Order: sequence, then C-alpha cells, then structure tokens
Amino acid sequence: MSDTVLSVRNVETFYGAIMALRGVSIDVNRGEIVTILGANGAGKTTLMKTICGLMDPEKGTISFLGKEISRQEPDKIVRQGISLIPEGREVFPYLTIEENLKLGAYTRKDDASDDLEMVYSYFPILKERRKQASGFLSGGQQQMLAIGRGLMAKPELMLLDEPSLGLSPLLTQEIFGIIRRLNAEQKVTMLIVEQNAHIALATAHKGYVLEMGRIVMAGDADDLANSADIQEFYLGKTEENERGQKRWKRRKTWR
Amino acid sequence: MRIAFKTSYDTDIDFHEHWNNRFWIIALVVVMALLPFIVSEYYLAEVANTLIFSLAGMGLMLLVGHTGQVSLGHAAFLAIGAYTDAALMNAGWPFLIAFPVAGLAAGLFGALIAIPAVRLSGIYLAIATLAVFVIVEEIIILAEPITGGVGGLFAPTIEIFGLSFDRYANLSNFYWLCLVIVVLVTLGYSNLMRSSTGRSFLAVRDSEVSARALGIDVTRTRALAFGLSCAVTGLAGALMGHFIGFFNYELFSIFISINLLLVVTIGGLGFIQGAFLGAILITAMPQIIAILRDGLNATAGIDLGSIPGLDTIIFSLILITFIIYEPAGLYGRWLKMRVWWEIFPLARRDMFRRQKSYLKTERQK
Amino acid sequence: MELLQLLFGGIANGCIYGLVALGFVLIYKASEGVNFAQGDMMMLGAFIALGLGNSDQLGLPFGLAVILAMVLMGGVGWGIERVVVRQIFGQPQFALVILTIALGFVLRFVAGSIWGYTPLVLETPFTGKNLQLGGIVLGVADLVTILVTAVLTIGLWAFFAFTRVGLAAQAASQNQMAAYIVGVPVMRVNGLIWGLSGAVATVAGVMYASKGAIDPNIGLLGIKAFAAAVIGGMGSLPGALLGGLLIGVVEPIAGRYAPGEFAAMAPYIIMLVVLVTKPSGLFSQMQAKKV
Amino acid sequence: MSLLKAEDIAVHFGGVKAVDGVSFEVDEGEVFAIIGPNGAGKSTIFNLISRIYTMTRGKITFDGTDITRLPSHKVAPLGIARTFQNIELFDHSTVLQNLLMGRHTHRSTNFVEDILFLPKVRREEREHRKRVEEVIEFLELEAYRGKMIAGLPYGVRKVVEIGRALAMGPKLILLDEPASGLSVEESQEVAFWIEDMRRDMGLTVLMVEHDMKLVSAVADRVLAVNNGRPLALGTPAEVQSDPHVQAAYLGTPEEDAA
Amino acid sequence: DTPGVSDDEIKIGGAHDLSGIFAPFSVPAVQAAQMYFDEVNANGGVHGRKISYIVEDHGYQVPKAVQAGNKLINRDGVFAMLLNLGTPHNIALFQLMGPKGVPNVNPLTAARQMVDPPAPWKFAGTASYYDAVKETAKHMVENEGTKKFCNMILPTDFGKEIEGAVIDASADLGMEVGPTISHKPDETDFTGALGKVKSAGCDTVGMALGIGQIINAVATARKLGMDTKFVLSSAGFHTVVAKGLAAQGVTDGVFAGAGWQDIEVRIADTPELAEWVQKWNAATGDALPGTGALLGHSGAELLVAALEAAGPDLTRENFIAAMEGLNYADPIMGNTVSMSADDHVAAKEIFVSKIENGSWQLIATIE
Ligand SMILES: Nc1ncnc2c1ncn2[C@@H]1O[C@H](COP(=O)(O)OP(=O)(O)OP(=O)(O)O)[C@@H](O)[C@H]1O
Ligand SMILES: Nc1ncnc2c1ncn2[C@@H]1O[C@H](COP(=O)(O)OP(=O)(O)OP(=O)(O)O)[C@@H](O)[C@H]1O
Ligand SMILES: CC(C)C[C@H](N)C(=O)O
Ligand SMILES: [Mg+2]
Ligand SMILES: [Mg+2]
Repeated sequence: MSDTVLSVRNVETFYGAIMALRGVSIDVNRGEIVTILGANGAGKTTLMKTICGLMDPEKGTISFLGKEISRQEPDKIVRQGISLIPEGREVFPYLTIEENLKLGAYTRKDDASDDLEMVYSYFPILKERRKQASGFLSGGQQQMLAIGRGLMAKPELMLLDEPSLGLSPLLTQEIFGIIRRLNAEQKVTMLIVEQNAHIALATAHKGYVLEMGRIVMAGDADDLANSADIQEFYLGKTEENERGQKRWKRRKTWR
Repeated sequence: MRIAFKTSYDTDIDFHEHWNNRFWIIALVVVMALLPFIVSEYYLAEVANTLIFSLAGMGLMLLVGHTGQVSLGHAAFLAIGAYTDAALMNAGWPFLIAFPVAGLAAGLFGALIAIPAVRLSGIYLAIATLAVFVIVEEIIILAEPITGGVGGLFAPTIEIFGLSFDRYANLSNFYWLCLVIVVLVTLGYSNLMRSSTGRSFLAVRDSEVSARALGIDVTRTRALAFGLSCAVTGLAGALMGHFIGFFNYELFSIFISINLLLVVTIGGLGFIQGAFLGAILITAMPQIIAILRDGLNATAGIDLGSIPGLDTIIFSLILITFIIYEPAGLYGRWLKMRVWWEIFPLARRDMFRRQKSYLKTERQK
Repeated sequence: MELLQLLFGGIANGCIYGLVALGFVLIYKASEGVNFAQGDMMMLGAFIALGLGNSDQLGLPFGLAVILAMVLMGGVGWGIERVVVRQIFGQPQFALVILTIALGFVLRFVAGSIWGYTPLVLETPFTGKNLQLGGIVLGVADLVTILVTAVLTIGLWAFFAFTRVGLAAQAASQNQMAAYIVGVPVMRVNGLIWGLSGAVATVAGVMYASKGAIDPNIGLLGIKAFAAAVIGGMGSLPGALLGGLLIGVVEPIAGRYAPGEFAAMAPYIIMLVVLVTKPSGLFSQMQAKKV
Repeated sequence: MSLLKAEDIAVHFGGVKAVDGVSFEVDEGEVFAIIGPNGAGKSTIFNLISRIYTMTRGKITFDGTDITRLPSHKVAPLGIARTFQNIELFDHSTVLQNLLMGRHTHRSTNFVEDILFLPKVRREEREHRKRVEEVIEFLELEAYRGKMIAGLPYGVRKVVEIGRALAMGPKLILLDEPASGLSVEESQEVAFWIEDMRRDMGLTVLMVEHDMKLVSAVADRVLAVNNGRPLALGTPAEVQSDPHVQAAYLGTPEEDAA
Repeated sequence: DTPGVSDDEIKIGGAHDLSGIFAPFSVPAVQAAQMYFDEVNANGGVHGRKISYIVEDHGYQVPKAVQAGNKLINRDGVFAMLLNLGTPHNIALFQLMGPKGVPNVNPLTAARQMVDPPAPWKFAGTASYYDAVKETAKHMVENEGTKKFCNMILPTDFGKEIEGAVIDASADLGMEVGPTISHKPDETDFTGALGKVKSAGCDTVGMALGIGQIINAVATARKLGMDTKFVLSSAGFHTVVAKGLAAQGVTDGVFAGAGWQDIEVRIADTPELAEWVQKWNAATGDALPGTGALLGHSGAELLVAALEAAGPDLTRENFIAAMEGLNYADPIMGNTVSMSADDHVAAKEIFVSKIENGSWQLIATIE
C-alpha cells in the first residue's frame, strides 16, 4: 500500500524577512523511510518545524493522513500521530530521565510501560540514570534521551532531525538499526534529516535534496546514492581532496 | 538602499557609517540646544524632565539591556545621587564638583553592593536590589541631619561661574545643563559599547561560560557594570533633585524603579537609543493622554476626567497593547521601519510578522 | 511565652505571604514568568468574596461566597492568560513583567470602580474570634490561615509532583518547544495554571481581609510575597511557604526586640543574608549549565 | 616537549565518576584527539582543563604552569582557547562582535580609557579588527560578518565558535566535536582548517570528535576513553584497530553499513 | 486678565493620586468636588462662569506631581489649585505656584508646611495633624487617664507629625514618652510592636497607620488582652475604622482628633448632611461618604464661596481677599470656616471623638 501519509505542497516559510523555505513539496508514503539531505542552512530544520506546526508557513499546504494540518497548534498536530525528534536534543533539563520519557507518551491513552522498557533496553545508560535530572547528561546521552522520548509517542510518522548528532559511531549504527526495525516491524513511517548521508541513504527508501530552501533533487535512495553530485557533495567520494594537497574551493552551485 | 563602501576599519569603529546619519544626529542636538527659544516653559520643563529620565534610563539600560542584570532598586541610586549632591552643595561645594562626586558616590556604593551580589542573577538579583532599596530608604530616614529625614530638603540652587542654573528661576539654563550632561554621558556610553569593556558586558549577558573561557572575569565585569550603571543613575538622581527642587525619600519610591524598568523595556532592551525612546514614552504619554482628554472635553464635551484614574488605565492599556505588538521595544520597531523604508518597494507586507518563538529555561547559567 | 505568641502570629502572617507567594510560584513553575499582578489578583479575589458574601452586598453564606469567588477568580486568571498573556507567548520574560505591571493597574481600577476606594471590611465567621491555649491567644482566623496554607501547599505540591498535567506544566516552563512536540497543549496548561493562581490568590485575599480592611491597594503586599517566593528559591512551593514564614516570623520578632527603624529593615536584611549565602534561594532551582 | 600535561585527573559528581584517573600529554604542535562512547567523559576532560569543573584529584599543567586551581577566567590568558560541544556563542551579537570578544585577553585599556575612547583605544580596536579579519578570511566567514548569531544555521555557528577561539591567538585550542552536525564536505573543510592551524599558525590542537574520518585525517595521536578511564592511546590506526575500542565505540565500520 | 479666568469659565487644577496608594483619599475627594461643581455649574456657575476642575493623576509619585503641576499651571494656566494631595507633592509644587502666586486651596494633607511658613497664596482646610493630635493627646491625659504614650507610625511626614505632636504634648505636660515604632505601609502583623508598647509601659498609643493597619493593630492588641488606648489623627478618623473594629469585636478605647465631626451620628439631625449623603449614595453607591469625600466636598464649597465673594471681576488678589473674609458654618463637616489675613486655616476647631459601639461619638471640641 502506498497511500500518502504526509504531503507538503509549495510551502514557504519565513524568519521575519528571511525566506527559509521557497516552495517546498514532498510526499511521504505509508511505511516509507524518507531522507532529506542538504547542506548547512538549506532549511531542513525549518521544514521539519513547519511540518509539525512549530513554525507557521506563509504559503502552501501540509496534509497528514489526508487532513490539512498547517497553521494548527503543534500539540494538536502531534496528537494526530506525528512525533519530532528535534535538532539539538531539547530535553527538559530539570526533569528526571524517566519523567522526560514519560512525557514522550503524553498524548497516549494506553499504557506505555512496555515502550519504556523498550527504550531502556535500547539505551541501558538511561535506565541506570533514570532518577537523575537530564540536564547533566552528556551531549550524546541527551540525544539518546530525545530519541527515546520520540519513540515513546508511538507515532504514525516520525520526524528525525539529525538523530546521529553527537552520537558515537557505534550508537549511530544502532540508532539506524532501530529505525529500520521500527519501520519493518511496526510500520512506522519516517522522515529523516541527516548529515551522515551514507547511513541515511543506506537506510532510506527515498530521498530529497534540499538546497537554499528548494528541493533540487528527488528520487530513490539508491539512485541518489549513485548520482555524481551526491557522491561528491554528500558522500565525500572525491579523491583529489588528499591530505597535503592544495585544496580547491568547490562549492555547490545549485541556486 | 544605501551602501557604505568601507575603506578602513575606522568606518566600523566610528559611530556612523554614513555621513547623513551623522548629520541627523548633529541636527537633532542643534535643535535641542535651540529649544528654549522655540517652546514655552511647559514644554521646556517637560523636555528637561524627559532628559533626566533618559539619563536614568541609560543607567539602567547599561545594567539590564547590556549586561543582563535586573535591578528593582535603582531608585535607591537615584536617591544616593540626589542626596549626595544636595549634601555636598549644602556643605559649600560647587555644583561642578558636587555633581560628579554624587555620581561617583552612587557608583561606588553600587559596586560595593555588587561584590556580594554578583553571584546572584535574574530575579534573585532583582530581589536583592529591592532589599537594598528598602534599606537605603530607611537609612535616608535615619540620616536626618544630612537628608532632612522624612521631612526632606530643598535642593540648593545651582550656580556655575556666577550664572544661575536654577530650575525654577532659570529654566533655560537648567535645561541646557541637562542637555550637556546627557550628551556627554551618551557619548561616553557609546564609546564604552564600541570598545572591549562594552563587549565584555554583552558577553557576560549572553553566556557566562563562554565569557570565562575567553578570559573575561565575570565577577569583575558584572561589578563594573553595576557600578557604572549606578553612577549614571546617581547623576540622574542629582539632576532630578534639582529639577524637582524639594524632595524627601518618597520621591525615590519603588514605583520610580518600576518606571525605569518600563523605560528600558519599552524603549528596547540593549539599545542606548531605547533609553531615550522609553523615557519619551513614559514621561510624555501621560501628558499627551491628559491633553487629549482635555481636548475631548472642550470640543466634544466628553468628560473622561470625571472617571478617576482613567488616564492611568489608558496609559496601562497602551503599555499592554504595545508590549503585545512590539515586545522588542520602540527602538526595535524603529529599526524595522527603517529597514522597510530602505528596501521600500520590495518590502513584503507581512515581512515583520513574528514567527512563533519558544522560550527555554533561564534557570541554567 | 511572649516569644511563642510572636511566633504564632508570625507564622500565621507568614502564611499569608506564603499564600500569595504560591501564586507566584505556580505561574513561574508553568512558564518561568513572574506575574507582577499577583498581589492585585489577591486584592480582587478579596473584593469578589466581599461582594458575594457581605450582608450589605449579595449576602451569600461565607463558605459559598469564598468558593464562588475562587471560581470567578479562576476565570479571571484563565481569562487574563487567554486574552493577553497568550499574545506574548515565547517572548522574553521581561515582556510578561511589564504586561503584568500594567495589568495590576487595570485590576486596581476595576476594583476601585466597582467597590470604591474607601476601605471595606469583609465579614467572616471567624473575625474577632480567639482561642486561649496555655497563655497564648490563637486567633481563629490565624488558625484557619495556617491550616488552609498547609493544605494548599501540599495539594499544589502533589499536583506538580504526581499529576500528568503538573508534570506537563513543569516541562513547558523548561522548554516550551519540546513540550509542544511531546503533545502538551502548552497554552491550555498555562491557562489552567493562571486560573489556579487566581483561585489561590482569592484564598490569600480572604485570609488577608479577615485581619483588617481592604482597599484596591492592598496588592502592594505582593512585592513582599514575591520576595518570599524568591528567597524560597522561586519555583519551589515549599520554598515559597518557607520564604513567607521566614519573613512573617522575622517581622514581629524584630518589631518586638530590634531597635527603631532597624525593625522595619529586618525582613529585608534577612532577605539579603539569605541571597548572599544561597544565591538561588533556600530551595535552589538553579543548575550550572552543562557544556 | 609537552605543552599540556594531565596527571591522573578525576572528577566525580555524586556517584557518577565522569573522569576517573586519566593521564595524557599533548606535545607542542601536535593534533591530539580524544574519542570514546557517549558519556565517556571527554567533554568533562575539557571542562577540567578550562576549569569549569574542579577536579576531585589529579593535576593539570599547561606550559609549565599548574592550572589545577586557577580561576576559570585565568585559563584563557595563558593561551588556551576552546569551543563547546553544544555551541555557546553570544547569541544577541553579530559574528564580528563575537570574534572581537575573542580578543579579550589582548586588551590593555581600562574602562575609563574606553569611555573616553582615547586614541590608544582606537589603535587597539584597529589591531583587534585586523586580527579578526584574518580569522574571517581564514574561515571564509565574510558573508556572515554582520549577521546576528541567533539566525545562523547550525554549521555556521560551529565555524564562528572556532573563529572566536582562533581570534584569541592561543597556543592550545580545544575543539569539542568540531564536525558534529556538519556535512561530509564541511567536515573535510574542518580537516583542512585544523591542518592549517597546526601548520601555519603553529597551534596545538586537542579535540574530541566522533567522526573517525576526520580523526584519522588530522590527528597525530588518539586517546580513547570509556567510563572515565583510558582505554587506548596511540596513532589513529592503532587505536581504531584496538578491539576494546571497536567493541565499545566503533562497532562495525561505517562503510560496511553503507 | 487673570490666568484661568475667562468670561464663562474658571479653570481650577488638582494634582491627585487617582491610581496610587492614596487613591482612597483622592478619588472620593475628586468625585465629591466634581459633584459640587456640577451642581454649581447647573445653576449657572459663579458670576456666570462655569467651574472646570482639571484633575491630573500623579499616583503619589513626586516627579509625576511636578509634571502635573507644570501642565496645570504652565499649559492650562489654572486660576487656583484645589485639594492637591500629598505633602512632598504639595511642597514641590509650591515652587511653581509661589512665584506666580497660584492659590493653593485646601490641600489634601494636614501637614503644617501647608501654611507654614505663611504666604498669601497658601491655605489649609482644617487644623493640622500636629495641632489636632497634640490637643487630643492633652485631652487624653486630662480626661482619659493616660500616663504614658508610645507611637506607632508610618515613617512619612504624616507619621512624624503625629509623633511630634504626641512628644510635644507629653513634654508640655511633663510626661515621659515611650518608644516610637515605625512600620512599612505593607506591614500586616503588629504583635511585635504591641509587645514593645506593653513592655514600655505605655497605656496609650499615638497611631499613624493606614486604615486596614489600624483595624488590624487595634484588634490584635485586644486579642492579646491589652487595654491600651489609641489616638488617631484625621487620617484614621474614618467611619470604616469604627465599623471594622466593631466587626473584630473592638468597641472602645479608640480616639481621634480631627478638624471635623464624624457624619454617621449626625445624619439624623442635620438635614443638609442627610441630603448630601443621599446624593452621594445615589451617585456612587457607597452607603456613607468617607473622609476623602467629606474633604472634597468642603474644599469645593469653600472655593465656590470665595469665588462668589470675590465678585465678577475675579483676580487672584481679590480671590485671596475673599478667602480671608470667609466666615460660615459648614453643616456637613460640622465645623466653622473663618479666615483672616494672617490666618489661612479655614476651620480651626479640633473635634475629639471616640469609638463607641461601632460609631464615632464626639466627646470634646477644642477651639
Ligand atoms: N531564528 C532564525 N532567524 C533568522 N533566520 C533563521 C533563523 N533560523 C534559521 N534561519 C535561517 O533559515 C535558513 C534555514 O535554516 P535551517 O536551520 O532550517 O537549516 P538546516 O538545513 O537545518 O541547517 P543545519 O544543517 O545547519 O541544521 C538558514 O539560512 C538560516 O540562516
Ligand atoms: N555537572 C555534572 N553533573 C553530573 N554529572 C555530570 C556532569 N557533567 C558530566 N556529568 C556526567 O559525566 C559523564 C561524562 O560526561 P561528558 O559530557 O564528559 O561525556 P562525553 O564523553 O563528552 O560524551 P558525549 O560524546 O556524549 O558528549 C556523563 O555520564 C555525564 O552525565
Ligand atoms: C491623609 C491624607 C489625606 C494625606 C496623606 N497622609 C499625606 O499627607 O500625604
Ligand atoms: Mg538543522
Ligand atoms: Mg561531550
């Protein structure tokens, strides 16, 4: 089944006078993992925030499960089954780890204790520290907590904004393992923004490339992984950048 | 849109990139200087009052807007300035010496307070300064021989080189005196903000850890800011004393502290210009409301004056509306308007619509 | 014996500061904002109770009048959040301070327009009633104050510690964006808390009114109560109570034993001492930022 | 010769032994990396060096000075600059101002001179500005010079923070995860910068990083830590092939997963 | 031509506290004055001129009071000031008014400085706090058996006047005085202060506190079993004090010295008073007008009387002369207005009253 879970149409979002999204359209189908690649400042975070209502688009529509959701309060959108793992962790520093996780299940009516155990099994350190304030966790531990909190919501659609930020290589692999597993076993649809394009493209079914607030490329993850531009700018596969050699400034030129 | 071609670092170091900005500032000062020949006593006294509030506002702005420390007790430093100045002049000191010494006294007292208080921040500092304020108030009452106790005292007349600068007898002279002082302080303040001391204030405001990591002594910096802030406020206090002419401790009430906070926030936190705009709003708005009210009564026969306290409510409602629509303050609004003009035909209508924003805890330093 | 008497009076009085302080803490816990109109909400609460209960006004039975007043003030608090506070959501806390200072003027004006500026006396069943207990006199009003404060503090504490909404409110104060993305209806929770603080303010107002007369300016007490909340470690409910009690107890004892003007300074000196030794209050709510 | 020397340093927070007996030496002109799982204590080591935390035991010497008990603002003047894992910039100032703030240790004027803006102050301002422009050029921040930090994308902020540290003109620079949140291309650039810092500016670099590509590309030596204790020390290749490090930290190399 | 006077209008100014801590005085005073002027204006005004009373709010802040004065005097050009509230505020304004000779009629403060040092344009409505309390204190010693006074005051000039009066009265009578305890306006617990009073052996307390505080403090004293007597000034001479104390079960031992008589007990046999109370009630809903209203009304009445007497050619000089020639009985205040060139206090009687069963009863009148 390939019905559309999320459909973003011609969205334009501004920060005051600055136009961060210049008419973005993407589709995410049920059961898919979709990744968005893009350099710094391309607007990836802005897109994620716009989808879940943390920012209001000035133009365009966003529909989730066929219902228009743009310009609603974020908590309403979340309640309909979207969960965001935000860039930069955003934990509740004075609450304990367990309270943080429990808040992840705030919108759920059913019992979430199984999922709590599941999160603890993914990240044993969180269990060890569950009665401590989360503000003192290391950067990576907070990232685990943020991911765990997102998982607790058991959403229909998960938005992950740079989930691997600050995680060790081992954990990065584990996280993507979890993502694949959730997708395969529980059919959670995923939209992932990731700087680590290797692993993102390896995990995703489909990908978009966002540059300067515009989608400049879209396609199957495999096709993208094989495209020359992607290889050069996102996978770092150009060999002339050897150590000691004079480097050339070759910046992306899609405008 | 104007473009400045920068040919040396001095272009950035100087106050203004453009000659015409400089022109406007000079023009403003000239007009201000000529004001006594243009307007009546009523307006002149109001402008003098506004200048004094701007001065006090600059004092608080340095602390709240530029160093991120909040004081609910700045009325105390106004008082220290006013009483020191009056006491010294009563002891025979000339104004030209008593006045700076009054500022210095307020500044030193402020720095003294700051040393134990620098560990405090946010509302904790606000309450500590409130406590200091109450204690200063009591000390003023107790120090009757100097302060006149609760009865208060008359400010001595200012005389400089045989010329009288008395507020009631020679308002124009007094006004010019205020103007000169305000101009000088503004210059000094702007200089401070374009040099490393000013930058260290901003650093301490935005991130203490980073400031430390850059070698900034946070404790010293905050104490210095507190001291400077109090000194400027003290100068304003001395002028206020002369302006009002008679005062007791009730002049320096908590409401004055609150008014000063209104000045800096409504004006625009973090901008020297904000202190002026805020002072203008706070001192002129009630007068404008009153004048409009009188006008309404005279022309349309609608007598709002018969509802006691309505002026204050209208003023409060304006404040509320204002803070809702422009939390960045008057100067923030001005900056936006300027941008809008500069790119005029290209400006979007809702260019300045606020994007949603979210706060995070400020309990972490 | 005299000391005991002073202590008792001080505790009862401190409870009133504590009650108002609770209102400050409530709002702080939910949004880290400071509501400078808290004292004025207390004032309005007292007037509404008076308007409903006094025999020359609506004349409802006291208990009913108080409960209705709490409900009404809950509505006022909720409405204030809904109509004005919400508009500056996400803006620096300073905006709220200015906003609530101005709101305080509005509330005073409203009370003044309805009930006039002449002080009025609230009729309560316990006004002027006293109990003798081994040489010390216990005012029934004082006893009620202490009891009500204890119950409210514990109740509110439990609300934050054990309920889902209480947790959500705290989350919202620490990180509004994160609270939203876990699905907390931040605005609604805020409205609820403002309503709650209106109700708590009413209780404080009624207890305050039982000791004298009220006029639209009694909200001035809010400043001292705010100080109490802060030295308690703004954000901690027991801290607020403790801060209130500290000030409440110091006042009469200093009034009795300290010389002259020093007595009036005493609570503020204590505040300074507390803050200098514990820069973030008795029940500290500050953390060093983890970098 | 060693510029920075940590001897058996440890810090405990209640029951958490964040760092528990780590010793290492960073030689002058070296690029030294610290790696380890999340929560291993890497950032804490940085915080001990910059005296944000006070150590439970141990000793740190920098350039012959014992800095174990130094107040935190006295560390920078010795020539130690740092960046933060979670970016600690002055959000309400421009990029230029942020970089100028990095020049604080080089000021020689006092506040009275600043208020009067004596010619001396102007001269010094020009000098600061010149230095900062060099940094701006080096990190290619020209386009952002007058922008407020608050509106910059994550990656640019990371670079500005590096710039602020460089503006100080330090001997030793501590970089906490300089490449996290950066794209492959951008982290390659960071690699070049680190290279240049060492070669052209004569800086010693101590960094924490999870991007093993970057570490292998620039580091001379690598210290792996786990649970606050040292795990392995050696060249990047040596440490990466250490089975303990692989088990606790690296897992199966990324390329395989791709 | 005279400032503020035109063919059909006389502008009168008032710097008031309509939003601050003394709003309980200013607001009713302004309402009462306005009510009186409305009546006068409806009846054709004074010599064909309508009175317009321009009121500015200073919120008990001195700088705002100065702004208000500046507007009223320099912009509006008022003829005279009426009922300006607050001691420091009045004194600050004197500096604007003095050089121009703007008459200051019945300021809402009974500080001695209102007529001392004297000036042609300064007038006061009633006996000062000082005189009233001093005479009352003497009365207490002579008739109520007071042996020793203490003071409980707000540290304002008002408080100091009361303290000074009590101390001077004691000195005149050769008595020792107990300590003065000062209180903040937001203080709500008086147990400690009363303990001090008790241990100092005072049987009477001179009290200068806010209304709520007075009720609270007196009730606390009774609760603690003290039979201390209390002497209040005109600022505490308020019907609500009697009512509030009655609610707290306190029915005796409270005295006040003021320049007028309490209205409650006189309504029945003073028709003018009854009429006015009824009007007030209709206009505001208050059962009884308070002190502010009383002062506001009498001030307005006095001003109008003087304007009438000054004749159609109104100048400040002939207004001042008219003021100095006033002599009439004010049934509402229950006192007599009479001034002369060297006496600018309108009503000089001092009425000593006592709370009995929830009402103020007049017990002595001192000239
Ligand atoms: N608060 C803000 N104010 C003004 N402009 C902003 C703000 N936040 C982001 N921007 C601008 O919006 C654009 C998109 O930013 P966004 O954070 O969405 O990028 P991103 O793709 O997530 O980048 P990164 O990879 O660094 O996270 C950037 O050019 C940035 O400068
Ligand atoms: N101030 C503190 N209070 C309590 N615990 C702390 C504090 N600082 C650090 N810790 C703990 O010390 C441990 C090490 O933290 P640190 O930040 O050094 O980890 P890290 O190695 O930098 O990890 P990451 O790669 O995730 O950034 C963590 O378990 C953390 O929770
Ligand atoms: C009693 C009030 C009418 C005046 C006030 N006490 C004052 O003198 O300031
Ligand atoms: Mg991003
Ligand atoms: Mg770290």
